[in-house]
Amino acid sequence: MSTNLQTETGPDVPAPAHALEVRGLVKHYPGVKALDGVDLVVHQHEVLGLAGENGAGKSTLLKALVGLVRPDGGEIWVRGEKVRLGSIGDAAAHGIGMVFQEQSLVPNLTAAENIVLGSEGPGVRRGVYRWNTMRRLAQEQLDKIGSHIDPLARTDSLTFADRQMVEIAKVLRIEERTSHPPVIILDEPTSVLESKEIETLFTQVRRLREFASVVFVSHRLDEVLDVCDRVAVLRGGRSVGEVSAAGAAPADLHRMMIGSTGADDHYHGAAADRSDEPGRPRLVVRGLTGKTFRDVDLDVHAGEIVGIVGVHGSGREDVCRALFGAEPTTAGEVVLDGERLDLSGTRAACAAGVGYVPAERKIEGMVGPMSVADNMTLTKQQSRCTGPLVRPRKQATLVDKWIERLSIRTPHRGTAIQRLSGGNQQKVVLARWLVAGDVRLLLLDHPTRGLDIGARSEVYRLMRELAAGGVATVLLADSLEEAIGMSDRIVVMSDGRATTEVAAPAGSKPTPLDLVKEMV
Amino acid sequence: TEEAAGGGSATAAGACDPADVTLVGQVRNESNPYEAAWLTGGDAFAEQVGLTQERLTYDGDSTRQQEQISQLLAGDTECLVMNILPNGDSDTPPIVEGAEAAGAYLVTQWNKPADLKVADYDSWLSHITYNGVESGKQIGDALAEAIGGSGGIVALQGILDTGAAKDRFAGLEESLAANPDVELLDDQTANFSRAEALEVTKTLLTKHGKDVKGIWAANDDMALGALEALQQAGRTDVAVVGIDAVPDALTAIEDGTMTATVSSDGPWQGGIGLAIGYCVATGELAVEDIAPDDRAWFAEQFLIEQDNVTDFVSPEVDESDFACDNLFSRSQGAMS
Amino acid sequence: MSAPVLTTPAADAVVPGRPTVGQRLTSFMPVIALVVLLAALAVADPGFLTQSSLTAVARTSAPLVVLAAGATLVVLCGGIDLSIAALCSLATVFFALWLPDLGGLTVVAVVAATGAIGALQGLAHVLLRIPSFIVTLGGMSIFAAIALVISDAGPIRVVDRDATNWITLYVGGVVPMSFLVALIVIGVLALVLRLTPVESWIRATGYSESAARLAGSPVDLVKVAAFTVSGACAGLAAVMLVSRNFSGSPTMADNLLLPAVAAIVVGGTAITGGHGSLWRSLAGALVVTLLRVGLPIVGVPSAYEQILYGAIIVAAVALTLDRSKVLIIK
Amino acid sequence: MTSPAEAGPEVVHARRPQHRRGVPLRDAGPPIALVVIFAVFAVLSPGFRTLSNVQNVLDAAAVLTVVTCGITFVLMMGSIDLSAPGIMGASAITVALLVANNRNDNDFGLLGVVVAVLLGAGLGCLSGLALVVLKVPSFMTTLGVSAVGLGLATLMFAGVQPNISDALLEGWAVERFLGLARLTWIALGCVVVGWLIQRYSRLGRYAFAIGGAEEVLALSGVRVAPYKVAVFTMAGAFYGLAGVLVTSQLGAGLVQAGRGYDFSSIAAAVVGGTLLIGGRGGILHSAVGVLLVTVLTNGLVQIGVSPYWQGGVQGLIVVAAVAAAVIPQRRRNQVTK
Ligand SMILES: Nc1ncnc2c1ncn2[C@@H]1O[C@H](COP(=O)(O)OP(=O)(O)OP(=O)(O)O)[C@@H](O)[C@H]1O
Ligand SMILES: Nc1ncnc2c1ncn2[C@@H]1O[C@H](COP(=O)(O)OP(=O)(O)OP(=O)(O)O)[C@@H](O)[C@H]1O
Ligand SMILES: [Mg+2]
Ligand SMILES: [Mg+2]
Repeated sequence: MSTNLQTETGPDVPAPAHALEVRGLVKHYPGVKALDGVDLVVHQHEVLGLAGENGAGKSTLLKALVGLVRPDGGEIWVRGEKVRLGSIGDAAAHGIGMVFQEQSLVPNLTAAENIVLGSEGPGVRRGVYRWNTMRRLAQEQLDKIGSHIDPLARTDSLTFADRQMVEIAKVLRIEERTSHPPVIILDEPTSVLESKEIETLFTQVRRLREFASVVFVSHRLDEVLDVCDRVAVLRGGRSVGEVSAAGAAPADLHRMMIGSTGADDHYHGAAADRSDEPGRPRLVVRGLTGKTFRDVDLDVHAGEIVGIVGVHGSGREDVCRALFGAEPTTAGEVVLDGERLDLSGTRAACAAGVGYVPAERKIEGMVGPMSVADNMTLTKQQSRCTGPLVRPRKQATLVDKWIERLSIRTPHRGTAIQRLSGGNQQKVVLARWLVAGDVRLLLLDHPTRGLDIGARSEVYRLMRELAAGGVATVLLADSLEEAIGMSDRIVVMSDGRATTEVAAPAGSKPTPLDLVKEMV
Repeated sequence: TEEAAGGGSATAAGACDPADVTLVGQVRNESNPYEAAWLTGGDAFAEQVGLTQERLTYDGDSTRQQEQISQLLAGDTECLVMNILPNGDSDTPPIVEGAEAAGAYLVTQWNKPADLKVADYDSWLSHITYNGVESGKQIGDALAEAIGGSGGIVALQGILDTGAAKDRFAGLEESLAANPDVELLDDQTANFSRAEALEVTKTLLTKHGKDVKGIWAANDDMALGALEALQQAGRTDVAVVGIDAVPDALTAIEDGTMTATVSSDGPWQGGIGLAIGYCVATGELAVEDIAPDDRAWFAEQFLIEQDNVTDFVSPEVDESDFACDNLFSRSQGAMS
Repeated sequence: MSAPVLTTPAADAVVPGRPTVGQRLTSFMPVIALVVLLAALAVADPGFLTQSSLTAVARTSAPLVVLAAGATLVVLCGGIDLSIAALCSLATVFFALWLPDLGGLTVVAVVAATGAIGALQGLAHVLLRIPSFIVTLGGMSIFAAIALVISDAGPIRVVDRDATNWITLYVGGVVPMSFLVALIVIGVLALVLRLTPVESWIRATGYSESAARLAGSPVDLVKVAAFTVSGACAGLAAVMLVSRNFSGSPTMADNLLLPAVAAIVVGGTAITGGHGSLWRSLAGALVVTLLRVGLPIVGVPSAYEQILYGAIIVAAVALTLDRSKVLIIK
Repeated sequence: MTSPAEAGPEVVHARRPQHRRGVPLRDAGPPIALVVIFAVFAVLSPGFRTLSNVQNVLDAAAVLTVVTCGITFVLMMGSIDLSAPGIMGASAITVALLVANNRNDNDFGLLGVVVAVLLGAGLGCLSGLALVVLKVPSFMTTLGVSAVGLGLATLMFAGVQPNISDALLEGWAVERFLGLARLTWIALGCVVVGWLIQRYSRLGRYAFAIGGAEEVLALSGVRVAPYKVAVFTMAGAFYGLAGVLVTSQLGAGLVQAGRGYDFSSIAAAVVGGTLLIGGRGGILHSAVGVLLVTVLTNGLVQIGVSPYWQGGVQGLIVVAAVAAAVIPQRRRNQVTK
């Protein structure tokens, strides 16, 4: 690895030892070398970015740093001292704390309890809770990040973003638990946040740099370059190099991540060659009303991608679910290709050629312990059956084809999907709707959440391909940029109503600002 | 009688070497005094003839009883002697047929469907029971007398689908007919269980209050549960009767808190069934020689009240009761 | 300013995964547990390992196998069926009552009736969204009450044995017909699962109901079907019990509930759903039967028998449970 | 603490972001059902609405309450516990043999009670240890421990019923304070203690959290295993105490002292709103559930429902009550196990 470390943006006084150093870390899983001799250095008072494709081993490396993954080989040094981290407690004792990629709060406890969980300190005296103290401790943490959450609110009553804030507040308790400058690890903390919340988070990260080191993972490379001092890149479980953030561009990072100078086909470029066919829309929604939305009208033509944007709580997600029959409606009519769409249940929707990719992959999108193949063919059983009988060969051929086509990184089609990295999981979930080739309307809720830039481009390409094949797509994008880049038309929702529609043909895309104006 | 076993050739019926005989006693569980005493009696008999008794319990679970029996009969049944307490009436026929098919010597006690005739079988040597109608009537009469011949009583029934429970209750009804001034206020089942009897009695006491003058229980366990309920309700004016003569009931009768019970002699029951089987297996008694009246018979029983309770406090098993020529000495006649 | 430093491309980390020897072994654990237990019993009493003795075990286990097989489907879906034993008791009463009128058709009628009752419970579960534990707990007491009332709280003798005679026969003089029927039930159910998409629907439902539903799996249908099969199995087990006892009784099978659920768990099926299989329940039912009848027969005293039963059954599960499939043990 | 809410063990369930404090309607279901059922019986039966019958109901609920206090914590963790019959049997015999009795010369009084409760705790600890060390599901470990408890009880029983003559223990069942038996006050005490544990102790809150998201606790550096063992131990202690109470009621130590309490306590807890998936409900819920079940049992006898039908009617009412409670919270993609 490179030794020409540049610390232009770091502190001037060199620290006595690295805050954290990893040497030749190895971790095998059955069929996978998740870590294949990783080297990594984290300096004092720096924000280190970690970039890499889905499945490159980022999460595994970070989990090893907090004692959750026991490495098969290699060394971890903390402040010049070799350590063995057997548990998350060990790591905390060395001042290392982490915010996990998958949210990790106890839903039926209060935010306060979650924040102090495992390190209650004066909040618990001889096994007895002191609620006032606990509340105060939690409030201190929340104040640090300027969050206005009620510490005694139950966590499952908070929004996704608020919960992420709770997680950050929680990890900041490391400060109180160690006398050393802590190392704080953030594994994709931004993937579920809105831009305003991301800004808050970055402010925190910059504040942390004053007294701590931060390791930051995100697939939004511009973000990484924005907040980090230095970025290390992993590929296939190995360190492949690092750059100083100051002068690098996302494209440089991307090139290192994928190991070639392949074109970074970002969404902005393409979108051009879609043939606009007018005529009757494929999907016609009139006056759709449910618990969280009212009188929604929506038209989507075959081959068109319609983005729906709105602030959190605008009800767009529920509209999608309603169209899929997963959320009850009280009024309105939905017509797909001239036929009334049955909204009574998900099965009817599937049969009618509607597909839905939910945002909460882990709970709603995939069946963790089941194999990649079974997950992929779960919906379209006909794709692997002859009559009522399952044909394993037919399934194998089909699944292998899609694994290849979407370059899904999995040891085998029989591997449990929960062993795949998040991005690869998402590809499998998406493939589920494609295997039969009969989907007419695709509802995508944050389909690129947690995907690396390469996987993203592939999903984008796939969406375009599908659109070109005549599939009508409704997209709830991960970011406004994505919505603008991908959509042919954008519907703005606010307060449960579809308020405005903005055309976004290739060449004359609206700016994010145009949309934000409409959203609020 | 301790001669070395002969060859392995099939032994003709009734010609088992005494040392080859396997003695099996099966009751519901060892965790209630009456049935524990039964098994102890079986052990005592086995010791008397230089053998040991194999003790089986099925935890009051009919299915499990059948399973154990069929497993037992799948083994060596040549000189097998079984003294069985069937869980309910309906459990007897499969046991009998299994034993008949396997050629094992069987004595059953307490439960038997009325239309199943012991004399129709060769291996089923005898069925012994106490006359439940009689015992139910005896304690019913004793209760009527204790409450002065008139007043309300409540009845605690046993497990509803057992012959014992039905007969005993029929006895109570006879007694009620003979004592027209005694009124049956309520009858509930407490499944022969002390704990259930406690709860049921409490509820009945609040429901009928002072009208309750006596409690008729189909066995002593329930009677003891009822006594606890009375004590907790602070009632000392209620007479209680039961059946079985378990030690605690005898103590209660001695103390005067309970009125009467009827003896069932557990240790004797545990021994006598094995004894009959042993005598037939060893050829000392031929099945044909058992009088038809002794194939299904009522054993002798006594009404126990305060004046005679001391005679029953420590039941003695008399070895001579189990002699092959004296097996049926306690018979009170054939089952009707 | 540093230029990005590229090193050699990473080696392909993907190699095909095949089950290791250890994994294979875990999937055979239920059988291993069964064999070990049998060997232990044979050591305690060599007479136990005779053909007639094993035949008796097989015959004894048949109703339990059938009960457990049906309930396994419900457990795989992530639910539980506590009503099987009470329903089985009720079915013995049905059988005894209907036999005089229906003759040879009684078996079919009873199985159909219990299947319908099972379906009813399934419908209550999916339509009213009541947890299966509650539905079937309620079902348990309701069936017990119905059985008591229609039987007049007593056993009903079955005089005409022709209708059940076939089930008491021995195939080849060795294999009890009832056990064979149990094996056929397991085999047919397992084949249906394996050859059709039903298996992936059931597993998906058991592992993650919401994901299964959003993938368009017929979650409700699968659950109702599982309860139906569970009910029908209870009916079939009742036929076996009646053929064995020559009577139907309102409480006959009540004590088989815990052994049946224990059989499922001892087989290594996860009580939380998703992971498990029917043949595991077969092995589990045989282990439980061996414990129920074997321990007392080889001469373990009653009190120690219970202690041993408790210890062995826990040890058996410790052996059979595939912990790589069940991440959190509740 | 806020109220329990949200069915489902999911870690991240992002729907319905509203703050919920105070008692939401769904938690009011069981208490409302209790009041309604009580009122119906009171109208139907004059015997039911007497003061003495109300006392009787409360007294009758005592043992079940204590058992349910124990099982509630286990259910809150998402585990299950079937060990009550065995543990209660063992502790019933133990206490009967340790206080003044007819089998031996022991007269340890309160110490005997303590030993019996400790025995219960020990057996409960055994289930917990088997769960965390052998990784055997609690369904099985507790079933096994129940069998072990019954075996121990049968060994100690040894064929002769131990009858107690201990004034203290007998007094619990007989003597009354403010119209209720001492046993009932003890049960009430258990509810209060249970509530304090649930609300103010780390053990109680962690039990709750384990039911909500066990894996997350591990991610927070909490070692879950000791808490699980502790919860089973505590439950065992409650069962032990319940065994003592049964002995005090019956005046004798019975091996079958706990028969049937496994399912009836689970049913009571569940009816009260402590769901089996864990992370929901609590002691107060369970107490309401116990009252509901006891009122039903008593009321059905009082209005003269045939003993054959009582179980069935009870089952129907329980299902109907739960159905009525869940209907308002039905959702399309709701998980019902
Ligand atoms: N518990 C596990 N069992 C088996 N394989 C695993 C396990 N955890 C991770 N892996 C594998 O290790 C590799 C690295 O996974 P990891 O989660 O570290 O990737 P990542 O870089 O964090 O990806 P992403 O950006 O999608 O989060 C992947 O191939 C994954 O399939
Ligand atoms: N009136 C309301 N009552 C209760 N909940 C509401 C109401 N209005 C909105 N919500 C909540 O807001 C959410 C609907 O917004 P939705 O999640 O569809 O927004 P979104 O725009 O998709 O947000 P995001 O960008 O975070 O995905 C639901 O989770 C719903 O619970
Ligand atoms: Mg990751
Ligand atoms: Mg959304």
